[in-house]
Amino acid sequence: MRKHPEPQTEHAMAQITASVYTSHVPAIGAALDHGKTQEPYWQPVFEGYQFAKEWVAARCPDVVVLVYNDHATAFGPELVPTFALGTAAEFPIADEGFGPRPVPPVQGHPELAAHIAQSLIEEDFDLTLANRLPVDHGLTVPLSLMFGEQPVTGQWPVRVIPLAVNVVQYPVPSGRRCLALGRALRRAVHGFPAPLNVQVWGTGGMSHQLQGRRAGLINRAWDQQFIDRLIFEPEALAAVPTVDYVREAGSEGIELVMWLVARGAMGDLAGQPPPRLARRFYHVPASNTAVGHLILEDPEIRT
Amino acid sequence: MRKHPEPQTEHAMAQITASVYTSHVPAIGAALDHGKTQEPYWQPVFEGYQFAKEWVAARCPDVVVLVYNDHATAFGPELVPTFALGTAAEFPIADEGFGPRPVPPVQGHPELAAHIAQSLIEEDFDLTLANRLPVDHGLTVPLSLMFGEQPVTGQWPVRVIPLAVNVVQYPVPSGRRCLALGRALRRAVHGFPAPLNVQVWGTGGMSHQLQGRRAGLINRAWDQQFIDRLIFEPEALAAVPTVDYVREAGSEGIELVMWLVARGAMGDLAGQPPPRLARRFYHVPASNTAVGHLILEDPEIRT
Amino acid sequence: MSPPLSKPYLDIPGTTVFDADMARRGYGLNQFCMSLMQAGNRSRFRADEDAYLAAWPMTPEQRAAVRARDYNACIALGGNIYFLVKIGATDGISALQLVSSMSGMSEDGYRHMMLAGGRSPEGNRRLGEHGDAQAPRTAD
Amino acid sequence: MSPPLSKPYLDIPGTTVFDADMARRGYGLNQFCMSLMQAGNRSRFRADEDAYLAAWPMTPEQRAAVRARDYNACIALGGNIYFLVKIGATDGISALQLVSSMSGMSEDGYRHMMLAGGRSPEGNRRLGEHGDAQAPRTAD
Ligand SMILES: [Fe+3]
Ligand SMILES: [Fe+3]
Repeated sequence: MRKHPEPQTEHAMAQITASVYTSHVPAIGAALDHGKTQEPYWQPVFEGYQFAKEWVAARCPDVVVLVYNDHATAFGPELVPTFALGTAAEFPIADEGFGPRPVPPVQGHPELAAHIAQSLIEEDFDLTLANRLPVDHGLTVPLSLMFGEQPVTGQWPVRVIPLAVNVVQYPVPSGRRCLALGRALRRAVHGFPAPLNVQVWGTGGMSHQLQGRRAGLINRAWDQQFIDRLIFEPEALAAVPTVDYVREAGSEGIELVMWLVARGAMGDLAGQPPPRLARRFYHVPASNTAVGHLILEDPEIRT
Repeated sequence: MRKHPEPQTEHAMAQITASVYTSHVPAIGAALDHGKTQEPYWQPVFEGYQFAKEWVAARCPDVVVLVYNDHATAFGPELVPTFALGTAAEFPIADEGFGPRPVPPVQGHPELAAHIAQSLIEEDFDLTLANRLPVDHGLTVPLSLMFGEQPVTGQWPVRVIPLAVNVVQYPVPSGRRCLALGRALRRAVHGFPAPLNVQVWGTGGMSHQLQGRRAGLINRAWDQQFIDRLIFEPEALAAVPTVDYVREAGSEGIELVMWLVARGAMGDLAGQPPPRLARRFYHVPASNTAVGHLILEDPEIRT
Repeated sequence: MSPPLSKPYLDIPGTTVFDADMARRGYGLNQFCMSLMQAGNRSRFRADEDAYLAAWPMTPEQRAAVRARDYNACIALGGNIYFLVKIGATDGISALQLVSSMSGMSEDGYRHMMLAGGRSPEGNRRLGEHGDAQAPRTAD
Repeated sequence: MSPPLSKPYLDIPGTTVFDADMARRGYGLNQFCMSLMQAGNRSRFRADEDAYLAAWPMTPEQRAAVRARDYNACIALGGNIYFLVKIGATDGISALQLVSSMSGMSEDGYRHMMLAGGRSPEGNRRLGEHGDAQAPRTAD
């Protein structure tokens, strides 16, 4: 190791190379953990993620900033942070009522997380910093979908910085705010002086409602239009008011605002060319929920 | 009670009428609680607040939005919210290591707090909502200074909405962000459809440093200039970088950024005439700290 | 008491939005639910539900709704589904079983509806429309 | 390990800013301090400091610094004053006594300095100046 590093060049900086979008249905985790992936009910879901598994294996990032919501796991009725950034070195797997999922704990990236925290707070995002954060299915199911089953004593192939968005207790942040957070996240990551390959994953959704007489609502047309607009006109999509998500995509469909954080981190919103659509997948149902999945690559992705 | 209320008129809305600024030195609370207010060391401090006690008795608000910082009391190393708004009906008095201060618990205003939360989150402030919040000297010492000693079984004459600002773990929010929060807070309060008289209190500071070889630092000239600029050029003052507070006013002098939240809520920053200076007081020392205190009245104050 | 805040979501049928008012109402109920994230608490709850529930600051109505596993009642009393599913996990039922119990349908009927693409939003966007999630508005 | 973040506060003499790096270093130490907000824990700590400290995820250096009430050492090891004053409260000393112990002065000398208007910022703004809070820089 050199004692005096050379002046930082652009190539030594961290870079966001792609964004991944996916539902994080808990039943998908249960199906994985109980060996049901080949059952006729589940087979189409896991088949739909086969591309993603190969894709991510071929270009595994160093770090994933994983945008998700906590489901009354780490954050209870006492304290509700709008945006909480996980700054710890490790995140334990939470027990959501049926024992912790049999997957490895999640390794963080405290240095990059601290840098992101500083950059975002300086850019007027009023983060809550979570130095201790047990993670639930919202974070672990996307990891399982993308990287497959992992022995509980093993290790995920990436480091993960959790970014928890409140979509449980209203008011929740607007789509506009989520998109702005993604843009600022890109600036933050690109200011980190180490050559890290970073992906941003937006999770939750798609349409679903887990309560009341309207339980089981699925809005395929709305979901498809959401994906179209997410790809091609994210700024217009970000103007959709919260109540429209609830009305059209179900009370838990509001989770979709989190996809806008990941979308905001793509280069086209910082004056770069539009991202490349590498994968698009949609399936109904998984348990109570419509499953959606998307991969966008920034054009300057390193190969 | 009428079943159908009349259309809301401007006069039925809540209104911010004044802002109060004060240090919240824990030793002041101890001096009060141990009957030392007439000792020569403490007499000048309490004398300095005599005006405020009469002033607030004459125009006691319905609600105080009390901007303060938690001193590792409610928020520990696990979770650090940048801005936490207290939405509970009651806030217990914390035990900071020597038993709770013998003062009444603090009554909140959940309806106004929920309204403020909704308004601020819609305006892109990423609040943490604290539905449970034990309050420490940062909140109770200003109440004691303004309202005097209260029997522990009694009740404070106002309802209080705590607004806790992180000035403990860096990065802390900028002066610019704190001033913007105050402006948005004014819009939020003025949008609440009930004729409440609301004051905003900014607490903490003035110059002090509680650590290291530089412990005991007091910067009278900087403090005085801070007060001058707070009154007459708050927007320029809000541009002062965080590191300047630490360098000039001591590591704990950074608490002064919280005064900018209260200042931002005054009418002149929303196009109204400048506030009236009702009181200005400065004294060194109280324990390790310079004590500063200020009252600004909005011109349209109701009498 | 102050006038209500603007709540543009009140006209959505069969749907309760967990806002500040509901969170205040359900505080103790939701705290109880989160306690079930510890295996020891789950055992204690299973062993004597009444005794366990008595230890939490809940209303009699909330305790009765939990005892009856009446999740629509739990939600009307301030519960939120992300909290309430901890009860279902403790009972060892699936999220689909739990959610279907609120839908006014049999579990099998609900499962079949989901396999066929889920409940349609048509007629279920606003109170007074004619969807399957709400009673039709009687003619004036 | 990644390069350090921009830390414009590192040139302030006799001052440690409690940033993310320090918070990580002091995590267990600061957790221990907060535990002293309960009277029962204060009693247990007073009864057997070593046993009490052993229960927290702290380094030997952190435990030794607490035992010695060496607050400058505590801060260098990631402690923050708002946490550390809980130790002083448990000991029944005042904030002035605790803070003066870090200042390189006697308690009386410190108290006298405060009564006279406090420590001057002159020469104490930047490392290498000639204030009383730092050793003068030796001539090159
Ligand atoms: Fe979810
Ligand atoms: Fe303070």
